[in-house]
Amino acid sequence: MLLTQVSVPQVSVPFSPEQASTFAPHVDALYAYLLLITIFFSTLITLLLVVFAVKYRRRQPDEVPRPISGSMVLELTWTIVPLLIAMTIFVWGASTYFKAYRVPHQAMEVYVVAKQWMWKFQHQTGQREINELHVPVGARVKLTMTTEDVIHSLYVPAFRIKQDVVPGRYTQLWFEATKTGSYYLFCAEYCGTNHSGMGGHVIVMEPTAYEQWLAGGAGAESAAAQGQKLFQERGCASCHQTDPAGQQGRGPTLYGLFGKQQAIEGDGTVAVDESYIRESILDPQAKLALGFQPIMPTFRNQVNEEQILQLIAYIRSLGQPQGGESGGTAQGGGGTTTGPTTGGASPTTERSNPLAPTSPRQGNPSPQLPPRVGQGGAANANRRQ
Amino acid sequence: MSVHIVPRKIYFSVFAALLVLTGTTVFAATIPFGRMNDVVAMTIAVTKMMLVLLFFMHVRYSSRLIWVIVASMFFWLLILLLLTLTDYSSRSWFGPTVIT
Amino acid sequence: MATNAEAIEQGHAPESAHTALAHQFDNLEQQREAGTLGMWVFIAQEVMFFGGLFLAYLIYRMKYPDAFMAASNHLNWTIGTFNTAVLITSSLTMALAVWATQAGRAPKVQVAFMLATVLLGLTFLSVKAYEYHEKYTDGLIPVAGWFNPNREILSHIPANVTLGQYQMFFWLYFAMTGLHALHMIVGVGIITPIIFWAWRGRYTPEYHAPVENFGLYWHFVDIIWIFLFPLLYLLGAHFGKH
Amino acid sequence: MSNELTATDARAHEWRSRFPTVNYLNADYGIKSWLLTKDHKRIALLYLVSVTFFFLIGGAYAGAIRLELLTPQGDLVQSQTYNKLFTHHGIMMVFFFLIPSIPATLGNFLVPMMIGAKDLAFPRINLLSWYIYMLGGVLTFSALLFGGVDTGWTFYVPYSTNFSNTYVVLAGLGIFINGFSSILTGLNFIVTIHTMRAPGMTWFRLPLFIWSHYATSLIFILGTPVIAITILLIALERLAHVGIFDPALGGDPVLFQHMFWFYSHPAVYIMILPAMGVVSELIATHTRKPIFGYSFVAFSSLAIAIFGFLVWGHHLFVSSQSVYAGMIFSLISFVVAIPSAVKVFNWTATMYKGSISYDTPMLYAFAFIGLFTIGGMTGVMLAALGFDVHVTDTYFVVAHFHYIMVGGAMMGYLGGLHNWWPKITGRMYPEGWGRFAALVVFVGFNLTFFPQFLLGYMGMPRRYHAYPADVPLWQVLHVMSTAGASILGIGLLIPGVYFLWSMRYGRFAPANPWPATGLEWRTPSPPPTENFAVTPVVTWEAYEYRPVEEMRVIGPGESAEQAAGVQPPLDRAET
Repeated sequence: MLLTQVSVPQVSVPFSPEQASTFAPHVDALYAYLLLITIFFSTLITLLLVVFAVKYRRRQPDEVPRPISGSMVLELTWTIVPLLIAMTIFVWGASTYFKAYRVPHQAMEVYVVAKQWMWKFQHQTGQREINELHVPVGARVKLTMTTEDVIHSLYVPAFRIKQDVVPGRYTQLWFEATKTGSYYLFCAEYCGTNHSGMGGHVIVMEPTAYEQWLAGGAGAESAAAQGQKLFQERGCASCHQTDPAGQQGRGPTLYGLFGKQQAIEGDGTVAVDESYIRESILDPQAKLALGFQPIMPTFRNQVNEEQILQLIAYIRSLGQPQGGESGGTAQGGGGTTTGPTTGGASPTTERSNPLAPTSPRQGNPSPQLPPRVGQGGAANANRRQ
Repeated sequence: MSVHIVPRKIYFSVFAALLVLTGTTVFAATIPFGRMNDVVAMTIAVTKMMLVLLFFMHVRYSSRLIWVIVASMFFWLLILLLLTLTDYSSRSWFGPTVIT
Repeated sequence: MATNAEAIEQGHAPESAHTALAHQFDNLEQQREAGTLGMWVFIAQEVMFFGGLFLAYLIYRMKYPDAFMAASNHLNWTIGTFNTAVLITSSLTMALAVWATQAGRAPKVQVAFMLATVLLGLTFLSVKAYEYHEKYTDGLIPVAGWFNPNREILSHIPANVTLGQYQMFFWLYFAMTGLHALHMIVGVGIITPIIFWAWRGRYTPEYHAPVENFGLYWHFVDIIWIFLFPLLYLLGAHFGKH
Repeated sequence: MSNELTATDARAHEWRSRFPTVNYLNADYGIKSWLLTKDHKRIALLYLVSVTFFFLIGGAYAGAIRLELLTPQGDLVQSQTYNKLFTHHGIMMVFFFLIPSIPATLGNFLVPMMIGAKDLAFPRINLLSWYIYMLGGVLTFSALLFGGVDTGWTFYVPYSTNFSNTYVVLAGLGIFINGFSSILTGLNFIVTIHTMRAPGMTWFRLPLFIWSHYATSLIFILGTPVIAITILLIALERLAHVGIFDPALGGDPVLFQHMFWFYSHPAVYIMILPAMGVVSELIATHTRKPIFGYSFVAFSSLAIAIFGFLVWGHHLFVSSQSVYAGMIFSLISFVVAIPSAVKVFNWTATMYKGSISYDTPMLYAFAFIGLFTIGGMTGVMLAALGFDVHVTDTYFVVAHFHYIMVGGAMMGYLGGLHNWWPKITGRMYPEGWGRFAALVVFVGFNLTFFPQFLLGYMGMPRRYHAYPADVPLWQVLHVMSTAGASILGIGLLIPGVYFLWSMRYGRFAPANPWPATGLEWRTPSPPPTENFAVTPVVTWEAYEYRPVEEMRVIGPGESAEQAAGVQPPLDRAET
């Protein structure tokens, strides 16, 4: 089910945008197949219409042709054959879709907050951008997105990806750019007056150039460090311990919590992921950690979406091994205690991993991706739950 | 086709059944079955509805066409409810996109 | 309901069944069939109309079970049960009114049953109005700026329920019962001329389509309430808590 | 007053001298006789006039949109104005033109006649539905005039509820009210088709036009109420801000999309199904053959109506709907394509060994089949999940649904109008001009919308006021599209002119000019008020071409026809 396991014929379809992501050739191949079918049937029908119209044109004003009532064989043929063809399209389309939304394990995380009418990006290393997103070529980039107002939709035609950004929740999107360059980024969901102005560019750079670009923003604190600052300012630390050795506070200790399963009041457990942390900040009692009092106040209207994402980055960095597993893994106590991290990973440790450029760039989209925990289906099965 | 006149006795029996079922549903609500409370309440409600439909609304004595209409309105209502549920019930299966 | 209006207006003289036959129909039987069918199709439409609200209820109930249970506890189940009984009784009297016309009983009998239906309907509506007023005094009107539950209610809201979720129940409560009440008010409006014609002796075993079709409408409104009652009033084992 | 009367009398005299029989047009005169009519044929004409009015408004907005897109910069109008333009275009065209177009005009006129009834089952409700339609139309139109709406015709929340500062509630109210007009029309059709068929008119003798209208009515009845309640909730949320769809209060904006598309996807079938019915009639009439595989075409209409309700989620593939729900909706979407394909194949097969005329209605039928095939196939493409991710909310989608709605529904509507114009007015339209206009419309349409497919795949998002100037070809394609739109506009005006002209100067139409087999052709043109002099008894199958004697006007009307100098159809029939 993974992108790498299906070899994609290299098709280039006329009138299509540049192919600049690993996903693009898949969509173009599907497009070529669909075009072929469409052209075949449209030509067939048009040809038949023209031939019949000429051959059987009315020659006498009063002629009445012999009636033909129908044929079961024909009816079944043109019911079943199209149905079978349609099913092949379904399978192909669905598997492509699955790939597009199956967010990979390890990826460079970028947080995206949309608002009327701009895109705000925040890198883990702290750089913030508006309407421009710099990414290294050949690295997997995972976007965790939300919006401060209405629904928007992040669309990069050259990557063939699109995902609505919905208020009140996180949606995710990932891509791996295969070609350096600057690509258009659009808002595809109508969002008000300046909808058509809500766009920009994704700038795909060579890893070294990207490193330089990152360094150019020197002085920028990492997202986690910004989150840590917020964490102190808002007094979170008075209840939430961030040091594994410390005394359990009135709220759960956050060290190493991200990616685990947390037992909650009532029944069951909940995976500690971005959405759960967001929910717990805005609506602390919705899923109360087991054994704690419902005393935390809501921070709704006190922190904005960007700040929540910074807090998430911070909490996530607690107890993470050096730049290790950044995806939320729950299996086998993954992401627990390795590495002596103190709060707030330094920019360098955060930066080093996701950038490891493993895929040869320019035009060969399929091969090696960053190392993953399992391979293929095993990795999928492990991912959550 | 002459009109089928439903005897009054049937109306009164249905009425009594409806009252009894109303009492039952109120009583059942006091017993904590957990999620089963909803199932019980809805089963009773559907039973009551069937009684009203079949006897008060004469569906039992009506043409097949009326049966088809009644069946199809429930079918369409179920389409609306169940197909929307396919989205909400499977959202958490895939990615971490849980709603706050 | 428009079907009824249509059927009522077709023909102008109450004396004989024949005058009730509209020009486009061949006979009364065809006309009656068309009227009944039209009413059923109209009811199908109504089911889908309420369906949208039931869908919203279902989704939000699934998302916020605790909020719904807590909010439901604030509704008065005794009043709800009483009103359910009232509405079921009105369905009975309506069924009997249809019976009376079908069996050719005296206009007085027909009118008596219909008047009883109207009175029970009005009772239901008055009780509903009382309940709405109660919600109003408790600050449970789900309108921005108005939703301001009193201290006692707030103390009953569990910790894991936000006020927004609590309010979610109440807009559904008002939308669903309000739309239902609106249908009852329309129903009372429609039956009034039918009562008048019944008094004039227009409805006979041959021609009584308006009464019959109005009956269908009234029973349908009853069915909606049969579902609203447990969904809104009876969530969770709440009698023990009070 | 007396002057008026004399004028009326003079006109009445003139009519009666031309048409010796009293027909529905000359049975009564004066504005009141039209505004209070219960005759389905007159109500159809009321609809025809009002639908045309709203079409012209919607078309004007389309013209403005195309002009703006000539250049990449948003230089003709401001972005807010542009947003209103496409919103108004969508609202007018979808709710006030496409949905009522064929059912309320041709459907209203033809359903009772085709089944041999005197009128619809509920004539007053029929009139009421026109008034409801007008009330809704006037309310929405006034909202547009007061300052407009900028939410897009889709009214997505939370933009429409919490952000837009425009007349959303008023426009929504108009659409809400208009919905009841659709519901009542559907109710009337269903009841009429069930209870008012003439003796001998069994279900499988019904013209396919009736089957498709029956299927359409099902959607009217079962889908429209859901959009009504959805719009009501939007209004409620705007007025009271109760948090129905507002995430800050626990609401879910995606729920709105489910409720909206539950209706709005089947609404697409409301637009195309009646056109399919028209095309079935056109092809049978103008090839003089029964439709190949009649029962398959009939049942495919019902299949489309039913399956059409199961696929709305394919509008939500990138909206954060669950991936698994997306797969279910995608799968069913492929299934719903099959009955449409079956229809296309059957229509094509009908032409085999037929006697194909090149009359205007047939030209539109050709155009319909070709364009609908492209529209349908691109629909199949869009149902493919992985592909949809890239092209949804782009011009690819815009091009696709215009191929269905303009290339399909509009072509069917125009073809139907030409085909039944002789019956409606008693006059022939000018055939030469008709063919010419059909050609212009066809060329203009393709030039307008084909480039939009290319634009879409290249990534041009829809609802964009301005677009990047440095993407190669985008402006070229937009200019082509605008050029095509101008041609299309002219092509659509030509029929408007000659239809009006023909009402006064057109050749008198015989009862059955093509000739065709339907019951509506066996009564004089224009028909009398109650359609038939005597109730017809149907003894033949659908589309059964018969010897001349049996295809004549039913009842005493025949002699009157002959008196008017009308030739009986197929003079020397049976070659």
